[in-house]
Parts: sequence; structure tokens; C-alpha cells
Amino acid sequence: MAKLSIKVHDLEFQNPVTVASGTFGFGEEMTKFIDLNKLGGIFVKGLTIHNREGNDYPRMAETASGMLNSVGLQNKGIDYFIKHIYPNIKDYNTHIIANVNGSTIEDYIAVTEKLNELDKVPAIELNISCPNVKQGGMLFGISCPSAIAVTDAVRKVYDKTLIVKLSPNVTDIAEMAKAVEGAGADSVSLINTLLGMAINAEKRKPVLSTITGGLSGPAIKPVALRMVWQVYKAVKIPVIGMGGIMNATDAIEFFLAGSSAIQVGTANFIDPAISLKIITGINEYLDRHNFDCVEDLIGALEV
Amino acid sequence: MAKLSIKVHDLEFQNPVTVASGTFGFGEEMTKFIDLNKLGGIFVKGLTIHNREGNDYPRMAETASGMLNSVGLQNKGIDYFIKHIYPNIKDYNTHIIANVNGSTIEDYIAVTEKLNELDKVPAIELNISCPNVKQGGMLFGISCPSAIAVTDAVRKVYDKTLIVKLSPNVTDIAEMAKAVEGAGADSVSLINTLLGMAINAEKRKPVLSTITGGLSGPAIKPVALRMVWQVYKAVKIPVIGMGGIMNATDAIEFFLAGSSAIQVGTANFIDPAISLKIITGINEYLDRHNFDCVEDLIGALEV
Amino acid sequence: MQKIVENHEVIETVHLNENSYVLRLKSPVEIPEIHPGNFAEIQVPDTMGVFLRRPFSILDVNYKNREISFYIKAIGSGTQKLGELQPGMQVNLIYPLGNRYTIPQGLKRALIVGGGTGIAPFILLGKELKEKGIETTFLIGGRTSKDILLTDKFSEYGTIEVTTEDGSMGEKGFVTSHSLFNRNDFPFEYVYTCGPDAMMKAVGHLVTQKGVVCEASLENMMACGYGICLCCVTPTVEGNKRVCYEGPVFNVSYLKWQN
Amino acid sequence: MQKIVENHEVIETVHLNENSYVLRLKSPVEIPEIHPGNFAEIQVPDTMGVFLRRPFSILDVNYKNREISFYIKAIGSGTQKLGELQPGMQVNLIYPLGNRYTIPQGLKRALIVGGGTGIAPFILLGKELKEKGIETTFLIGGRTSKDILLTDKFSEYGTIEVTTEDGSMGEKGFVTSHSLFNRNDFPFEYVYTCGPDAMMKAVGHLVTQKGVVCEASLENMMACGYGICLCCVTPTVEGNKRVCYEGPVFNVSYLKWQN
Ligand SMILES: Cc1cc2nc3c(=O)[nH]c(=O)nc-3n(C[C@H](O)[C@H](O)[C@H](O)COP(=O)(O)OP(=O)(O)OC[C@H]3O[C@@H](n4cnc5c(N)ncnc54)[C@H](O)[C@@H]3O)c2cc1C
Ligand SMILES: Cc1cc2nc3c(=O)[nH]c(=O)nc-3n(C[C@H](O)[C@H](O)[C@H](O)COP(=O)(O)OP(=O)(O)OC[C@H]3O[C@@H](n4cnc5c(N)ncnc54)[C@H](O)[C@@H]3O)c2cc1C
Ligand SMILES: Cc1cc2nc3c(=O)[nH]c(=O)nc-3n(C[C@H](O)[C@H](O)[C@H](O)COP(=O)(O)O)c2cc1C
Ligand SMILES: Cc1cc2nc3c(=O)[nH]c(=O)nc-3n(C[C@H](O)[C@H](O)[C@H](O)COP(=O)(O)O)c2cc1C
Ligand code: FES
Ligand code: FES
Repeated sequence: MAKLSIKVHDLEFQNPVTVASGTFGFGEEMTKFIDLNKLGGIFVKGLTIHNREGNDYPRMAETASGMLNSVGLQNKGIDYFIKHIYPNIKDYNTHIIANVNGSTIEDYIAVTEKLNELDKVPAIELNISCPNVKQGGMLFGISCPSAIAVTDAVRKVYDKTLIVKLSPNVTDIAEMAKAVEGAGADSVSLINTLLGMAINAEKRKPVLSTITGGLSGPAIKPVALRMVWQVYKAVKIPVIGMGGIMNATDAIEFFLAGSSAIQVGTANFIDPAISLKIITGINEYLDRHNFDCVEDLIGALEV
Repeated sequence: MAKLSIKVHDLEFQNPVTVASGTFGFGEEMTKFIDLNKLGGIFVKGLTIHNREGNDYPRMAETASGMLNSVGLQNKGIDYFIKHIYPNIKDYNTHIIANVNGSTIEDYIAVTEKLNELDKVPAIELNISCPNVKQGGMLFGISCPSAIAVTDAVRKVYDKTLIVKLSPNVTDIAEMAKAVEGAGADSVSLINTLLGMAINAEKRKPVLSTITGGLSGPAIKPVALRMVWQVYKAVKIPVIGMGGIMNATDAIEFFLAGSSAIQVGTANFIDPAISLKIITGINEYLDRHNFDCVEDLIGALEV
Repeated sequence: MQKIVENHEVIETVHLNENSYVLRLKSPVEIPEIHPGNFAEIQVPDTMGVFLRRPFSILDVNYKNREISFYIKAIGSGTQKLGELQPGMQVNLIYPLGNRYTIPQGLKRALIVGGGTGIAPFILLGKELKEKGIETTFLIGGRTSKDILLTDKFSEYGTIEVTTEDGSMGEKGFVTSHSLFNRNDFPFEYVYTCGPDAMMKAVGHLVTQKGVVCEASLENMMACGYGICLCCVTPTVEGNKRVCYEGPVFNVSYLKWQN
Repeated sequence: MQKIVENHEVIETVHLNENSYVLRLKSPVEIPEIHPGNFAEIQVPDTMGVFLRRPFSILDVNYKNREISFYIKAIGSGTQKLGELQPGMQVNLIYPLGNRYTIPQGLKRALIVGGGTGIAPFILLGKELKEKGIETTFLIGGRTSKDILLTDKFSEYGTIEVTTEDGSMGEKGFVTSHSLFNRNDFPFEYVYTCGPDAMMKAVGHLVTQKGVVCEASLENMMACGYGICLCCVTPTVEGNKRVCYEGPVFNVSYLKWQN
């Protein structure tokens, strides 16, 4: 069996298959389906400084090979997380990575400072790419200066591995990646959702309460692969890839394009055990192609 | 039966259903399948000043609910078009609209000047969004100053309806639309393809000879609808919408989001008669919902 | 609660009218305990435009034969395709999901109000109420007599009242206009409802005004069905709750329904 | 050339080995004239991951019974699904597409070299060659004897030679190592080939060196199949040409094959 462990900056993952923020809750609901200890890591649902009720229903629209969501970062706030959720999940034998959100730089700093104190959260993912909130969110992630400002501010208060999650809704993703690398990110993860919209023709109304929402699923895989490839070539820090990964072949494609680890998102909604099946499939691929370790696939696209 | 005709600037279309550039050739091959005179218009394959052989094979990859292409503007050049193709198609009872491409502003001007002389080409579509050429193409379409420069230069030499085709690979599509509106565009069409990539995991190679290509088909419809809606709210000139339209319901959604006319693209590859079926379907929708004319649907989304 | 994710074999599809059918499936493993109100997420085999699973209430279950069934109305591509499945074909299911209708201690007389496919959870509920010796009345509403289905099943567990909009069966009108609600004595201590939103709201309003508890099972657009996406929320007095996880069954006075 | 876009009914699917089958379909309208080398674009019914139509050479046609058939090897989702279609099901076809193999005036002896599903066009070609009184030899290559299919059909139109890589049938080796090519006299004035790219290149090379004309039908990833997308080009001495429209059949000396 090939070696599956990989490193993202200083942090070693037992395997490169993690689950994407917002698509796995805090893991608790999933214990009924799979053994979480087998995962490379869990990026938990986005956290904010205060409780957020999220957007109004409807928050979901199905699209061709994908879906739109406009959940809007519903969560009970960082203090609730620390008090009521963290204790239940901290002893899993997998990395718990917190997804950090804010409307202002101060928000981001405040949440990060609290997370910095948690022993069993070895990394944070700075979400500057949420398309579903009115303030902050994606606005930070679509201009270099603001991305730099928030990354820099968080870096100053965070000692562990800092992953910055990039928005695909930009002209030049490589520029954005270089900007946050320069500002101190240890890794970048991409892509968050593409901004999209669905309309109910019969009712002549938007399907989502928020009119627009974030597009995820296989529909966006070609865009995600392209961006991972562009970013991989532009930066020196490790890239964590995601966007439409539904099976092991998709995962392999992301490694080849330059991902050190991958995140499984929307696929969790269709098969709660998909992440473990992907681990098995990666193993089979490595054996079949005589690779000793998954690391040898990273960026190994022959062009 | 409801009134189907619409206007784009000064130009009246007998109905709002046209076919997208690069997805219908010059129409000649399609006469075996449908009566071209029934179409609202035909946006012919992209033209350049000189003959272009396009990119190497493979130029196509299938993706979830979509496809990538990297044809690379293969065409025999504007002079060949005028001499050998225009005479065969000029008397169709539908608008022939030329899709204009260039590597430099001078190229765009040169092609446009020749088209300005053709009586039966009542409009041009300035393609500043082709992702599949090394020079020019999309580079003009992803920054406001260059989009303004090329639109402005072409406007000076073109007397008829000037449509500018926008690239979706930008942070702010509304800004781009306002920029070309300010530079003299009579209309904007959108979206061109999203830049994407496909990988063959078994061979560890890109599928396309050009590594990246342009994503089209239903997968991109949510992004296209969102951009049409954003642009419709930002400009006063008419919007021509496209991106993944496969049936009449999709077309209606684009009207509601703000399109005055629509272009059918990739769907032509699956059903050569789809554009005519869409016209029929629009008629049925208008009757069923008691609309007198399709114009009443434009931007009629209730938000 | 134990959950399974398994391919099930189609036993048969029984068509009830032009667009409603009962889908009977066989599980390859023992069926875990199912409670009234629980639902399953069914993966529709390869269908253009159907990407996510579809949620359906569990109609009935036979633990011995490992049989589970659903009552489905074809309203779109997914429900259309499920109706075309042939015996022997496989379809993947996740269940049991969601919470259940509650049966309070000491309950004596219950009213069940259903419309459309909303009647699906009521065979299991009726069965359990009967087992507990609770007297049950089923009030079923529809547009015409053709929409009044499965009454033979319900009659095993209680008495049946019907309303139709065109008066072709039972009392004419909506369920909420049924004479049951207009009598001075309202003999029921608990009301269970499931059906179109508008119906449930009207029933909930009417019943709580009488000071009687009403539980409703909410319809909702779901992405996952097991609590991880937060797409399916409904506003409650305690903030947004997941219909698939904290629900689908809610006490109506806990809900803050919007339109 | 008249073209049709029509739903066809599946008559039957005849499985030839683990992954090859003949799909027989019935047209609802009169079948237009089909020439050897023509192909059809088949729309694969609802299948995850299959968005575009799939091109297949026309294997045989019966104008009177309105029957058309294809010889298909299951290599991916689309060809898998087509092999699972049941009699009575509908599948949408566009045809005839592409150009044809040419039969020059005065031709006396023709050699047909095919491998894999590349043999599909050669029933129609063999038929026409026989009608015109041309003596035809079929040289069929495969990995093992199991890959040598449809020879009963070809034997109606000419003599058959076989090569297999493991020597389990005919001469051992590739088609290009067959003794036919090593004799001092090469009695054929025209060679037709279809099969894997590498085979066709080798055959083309060998044959043109002998000063004999060779026509090959190219494989290609197609988006439309009728000339409007420009995805399917192959480089020729006159620049890029569409395989689906100017081809799929080309004189090999017209081609500039790359690898
Ligand atoms: C907990 C729960 C239990 C259910 N139980 C049953 C049942 O027992 N029997 C049954 O027939 N149906 C039931 N439904 C509804 C069922 O899930 C939908 O009818 C089904 O998902 C439609 O799929 P489709 O692909 O056919 O339609 P689509 O093509 O997806 O949709 C067709 C139309 O229906 C609307 N729609 C789709 N899904 C829903 C939904 N979940 N709620 C409201 N509107 C929707 C869409 O907006 C669209 O306008 C239940 C739903 C939930 C949430
Ligand atoms: C003019 C023409 C005639 C053909 N005639 C026949 C025939 O008579 N019988 C037959 O079995 N097949 C024929 N083919 C090939 C057939 O079109 C493909 O096998 C089919 O499209 C595969 O579809 P799929 O969904 O099963 O495979 P996919 O899942 O799409 O692909 C599986 C693998 O096969 C490769 N592949 C897919 N399509 C092609 C292609 N067109 N050329 C080369 N590689 C490809 C893919 O890159 C992938 O690696 C013909 C192709 C052309 C262009
Ligand atoms: C319902 C839903 C909720 C999401 N919530 C978050 C979130 O809270 N924080 C975040 O960074 N990304 C969030 N995402 C984005 C995903 O983490 C991921 O970037 C995106 O879905 C693309 O991957 P996929 O195509 O595999 O789903 C969410 C996505 C979905 C579908
Ligand atoms: C094969 C192919 C070739 C194309 N060539 C051109 C072109 O020459 N000029 C142009 O402006 N757009 C071109 N496009 C883009 C389409 O006109 C259209 O903008 C895009 O495909 C989105 O619409 P769709 O999803 O309906 O296909 C091409 C698209 C495809 C698929
Ligand atoms: S549907 Fe995903 S949380 Fe309820
Ligand atoms: S496949 Fe479209 S031109 Fe040949």
C-alpha cells in the first residue's frame, strides 16, 4: 500500500482527503455514517464572532450537475463552538480545521484569537470568499489589497497553520494567491463557490431568497481544476483543491493539477460515505500505477 | 399568437432566438436540418483578418453537463468570408451577424472596416472574450481600459449595430459592461465561455492540446444568468444573453434576467433543430401566461 | 438511531392514478426501526437534471420481509423516473432520517389531517396509534374523488372523513371547512397534519386556536437530508432549525411560518 | 444528402462477447441512402457524465424493414448504456453523416484492413464492392481469436485473412506483419482501412510505399458530428479539415498525421 500522508506547511495529514467547510456540519451528524477518524481532516462549518441565523429559506436550488446555496454562514458563533461543539469533536483522530468568517477585519481577528487558544485545532481556513453574505465575505476575496489586509491582520494573531480560502469570482486567481502568500498565508485552498443564480420561469421569481447564491458540484470542476493549476504554478505554498470532486478519479485530477490535499464538498450530500470511498480509490490508483506515495502525484501533470 | 419580434438598438429581429458564434458554422451545414429563415439571427463563426488554422487536436473535452473547447478561432479570414461565404448566405431572411476577432486593435479595425461595407450584415459582435487564443482575444475583455480602447476604435469605423461580447472570466462583469457602453457599444452579449481545464487521470495529461479551454453548456447557466442580471441592472443598452440554453424554459429565464434576445450555443450540437423548438416553446409560454409580446418578459423578474 | 445507505431492489410499482404510485422495495439488510414521520433520501438513477437525492416519507415497512414502500406523486423529472423503475432494478436509499410524530402519554382521541402525498406518514402513525389503543379519525382532503387514495389502509386504523373541493366525495370544500371543526365539542386532544404548506398552516391555526396541540411535517427543498448542509431551515421561536434533522415534524406553535 | 433526426426503436441488442454488441434499431421513417463509411450520432439516453451524442459507423441497413444496426464496443459510460437498452426503448439518431469510402472506376481487387470496432463500415463496403464485381479480401486483426468477429458476414463478400497477437487464430502478429504484405506481388489496387490510429498509420505507410492508394476512416472526439463546431479537425496537406464533414474517410496521402 502506498503512503497516503501529506504535509500542508508544518501540518501532517494522515491522508489527503478532507471534507469541505459547510458540507459536513461539525462532523457530529456524520458519525452515524462513517468513522471520522479515517479522514485526513474536517473543515468545519464557517464560524463567525456572533450567532448568525443565515439567510431566509429557500437557500438551495438544484442546477445542471450542481447546486446553488445561499446558507449565509448560519452558525451559533465562536463562543458557542468553543463551549458546546469543540469538546465533542476535539478528540477525533483527524484534524479539525476551523473556517473563519467576518464582516470586518476586526471580526476575523477576534474569531482567530479565540481559535489560536484551542489545542486541537491545528489550522484555520480564512474564508474570504463567501458569496452569500451582504458584508465582508467575498468582498475581501476579490481584491488584492483587501485580501492582503485581512490575511496580514490574522497572521499577526495566529501561530499555527493559516490557510486562506480563495474566491473563484476573480479575473486573476494567481494574483490573489500570490497576494495572500505574500501576506503570510501558509497555504491556499480553492475554489469556493462561483456566484450564480436560478430562476423559476413559471413563477417569474428567483429560486433563492437572496437572488444569487454559490454554485458547487461537478459543474464547476473544470473551472476549479484550471484555477488550482494556475495557482500551483504561481505560488510556493501548498494548494488545497476542491470543486466538484465526486470520486477518486476527480481527486487524482486535482493532485495532478497541483493540490497537496483535496476537500470533498457537495458530494457529501449525495453519498455520506463518499470521502472514505475516495481514499480507497486513491489507494487503488496508486497501486495500479506503481506510485509509492500520493505526494508523487502533486502537480505531476505532463504538459 | 404573441408578438415575438424584439429590437436590439436600431435593429429589429423577427424573433429573439439567435444562434451563438462558433456553434453553427456559417449556417450552410445546417440547411440540411432546419429552415434558417425562421431564426431571429445567426452569429457566424469568429472571423479574423487572416486565415487561422486554430489549435491542435484535441480541441474538445466533455465535462459534467458541459464541454470544453479550444478551437482557437479557426477560419479562412475575412476576405475569404466576403468572397466565398457571404454570397451564399446573404439572402437568408434572417440577420447575419459577424463575430469579429483580433490579436491587436488594428486587426479588429481592419476586419470591421471590411464588414462595414457588407449590406446584408446589419451588425457585428466584437469578441473580446475568446479564451482560446494566445494573443488578444480574452485579454481585451478582462480589463476595462483595453475593452474601452478596442470598442472605441471599432466604433469609429463602424456605422451599424455594434454588439460587444463580454468575458465571464472577470471579477466585475457590470463594470465591464458599463465600460463598453461608455465606449459606444449599442448592445452587449454575454457570456462567452468560462476558462476551464480537463485532465485525463490515467494518462496524467491534459485532455486539450492547449491545456485550458472554454467551458460551455448547462453547467454554466447559473453563472450566465447571474451575469446577465447584473449587467441588465447596470447598463441602458440591450443585453443579449447566452450560456447553457437548452430549451424554451432556459430561454425564458434569460429574458426574465434581462436579455432582449438570446443565443443558443452548445445545444446546437445535440439537437440541430433546437433553436426552432425553442421559438415554439417561447410562443407556448407566452400564450399560457397571457403575454402579448416577448418584450414584456425582458427583465420582468419579480424580486 | 441506526441508519442505512443501501441499494434496494424494486419489487413493484403500483400505479394508483395518472401520476401517483406506490414504490415497493426490498432491502438487502435488516431494516432498522422506522417511526411515523421518518423519511428516506432516494437517489434517482441517472436522470438528466436530477443531481441530488429526493426525500420521501416512509409509507410502510415490513421488517420480516425486509420491505419498505413509498407513496409518490410524479411532479418533476425525479419522481417521474422513479415511477418508471422496473422490478429487479436497484435504487439507493438512506434512512431512517428525521424525527417522528410524538404520541403523548394518555392520549385518547387523535385527529389526522392529510392532503396529497402528505398522507404518506399516516399508515405508520395510524398503526402505532391503534396499537396504543388510541381512537383515530383520518380527515383526508383532495380536489376530487380521484385524489382520495389509500383509504382502504387507513380504515384499518380508524374512521375516515373526506373533503373534496368539487364535492365528488365526502363534504365539499377544504379540510378546514369540514364539519368536524365546527362542532361545539372538538373531541380530539392531538392533531397530526401533513400536506401542502397552505393546508398545514390553516389546520395549525384552527387547531391551536382551540387550544389543541398540532404537529405538522414540513415540506422543504433539501440538499442532504441528514443535517449537514443547512439548506432546509425553517424559522422557529428558537431561531432557524433544520427541517431534515430537528424536523420534519414540528409542533406548530414552535414554528414561525412565513409565506 | 438527406439527413434524418429521429427517435428509433430498439429491436434487439445482440451481445457478441463481454463488451461488444450489435444494436439493431427500427426507424419510424424511410431510411435515406447510406454509403459505406457514413456514420450516425446517437443520443445516449439519460446517463450521468454523458452530455454529447456519440458517433458510430453504420454497420448495416435494411431499407425495406427500416432497420439500421451498429457494432459497438463498450468502453465508457455511453457505450455501456447503449448496450443495456431493452427492446422497445427509444433512442435518437442523426444520420447519415460524413463522407464515404470511394470506389474508383475499373477497380478489380480491393483489400480491406480492419481491427476492433473499425470493421463496422466494412459490411456495407463489402456489399457494394461485390455488387460491382470487385474481388475483395478482408484482413482482420485482433489480440486473440475472441476479438475476431462478424467474419460470417464478411465471408459473403470476399475472402478472409486473420492475424491475432497471440496466434490463437490466423497468422500471429499485427495486421501489418501479415504475409499478404510480404509477397513480391501485391495484387490489390486499393486498400481500405479502419481501426485504431496506430494500425491505420502503419497500414497507410506500408501501402503507400507500395504505390497503392489507401483510404482510412479516422476516429476522433466529436462534439457535433455535422460540421459546425470545428472540434474534430485533422491536419491535411490543405490545412485542418473536419473529420465529421470532409471525412471521416480520407486518402492517407492527404493526411498529415501526428501522434
Ligand atoms: C420530508 C419530506 C417528505 C416527503 N415525502 C414525500 C412523499 O411521501 N411522497 C411524495 O410524492 N413526495 C414527498 N416529498 C416531496 C418530494 O421530495 C418532491 O416531490 C420531490 O423531491 C420532487 O422531485 P422531482 O425531481 O420529481 O421534482 P423537481 O423537478 O425537482 O421539482 C418539480 C417542482 O416541485 C418543486 N419541489 C421539488 N421538491 C420539492 C420539495 N421537497 N418541497 C416542495 N417543492 C418541491 C420544485 O420547486 C419544482 O417546482 C417529501 C418532501 C420532504 C421534504
Ligand atoms: C466516425 C466515428 C465512427 C465510430 N464508429 C464506431 C463504431 O462503429 N463502433 C464503436 O464501438 N465505436 C465507434 N466509434 C468510437 C465511439 O464513438 C466511442 O467509442 C464512443 O464515443 C465512446 O463513448 P463512451 O461514452 O462509451 O466513452 P467515454 O466515457 O466518452 O470515453 C471512454 C474513453 O474512450 C476515449 N474516447 C471516447 N470517444 C472516443 C473517440 N471518438 N475516439 C477515440 N477515443 C475516444 C475517451 O478519451 C476515454 O478515454 C466511432 C467514432 C467515430 C469518430
Ligand atoms: C451548502 C454549502 C455550504 C457551504 N458553506 C461554506 C462555509 O461555511 N465556508 C466555506 O468556506 N465554504 C463553504 N462552502 C463552499 C464549499 O466549502 C466548497 O468550497 C464548494 O462547495 C466547492 O466544492 P464542491 O463543489 O465539492 O462542493 C459551502 C458549500 C455548500 C454547498
Ligand atoms: C465549439 C465552440 C466554438 C466557439 N467559438 C466562438 C467564436 O468563434 N466566437 C465567439 O464569440 N464565441 C465562440 N464560442 C462561444 C459561444 O458563442 C457561447 O458564448 C458559449 O458557448 C456559451 O453558450 P452555450 O453554453 O450556449 O454554448 C464558441 C463555443 C463553442 C462551444
Ligand atoms: S437538507 Fe441538509 S441540513 Fe437539511
Ligand atoms: S464534430 Fe463538430 S465539426 Fe466535426
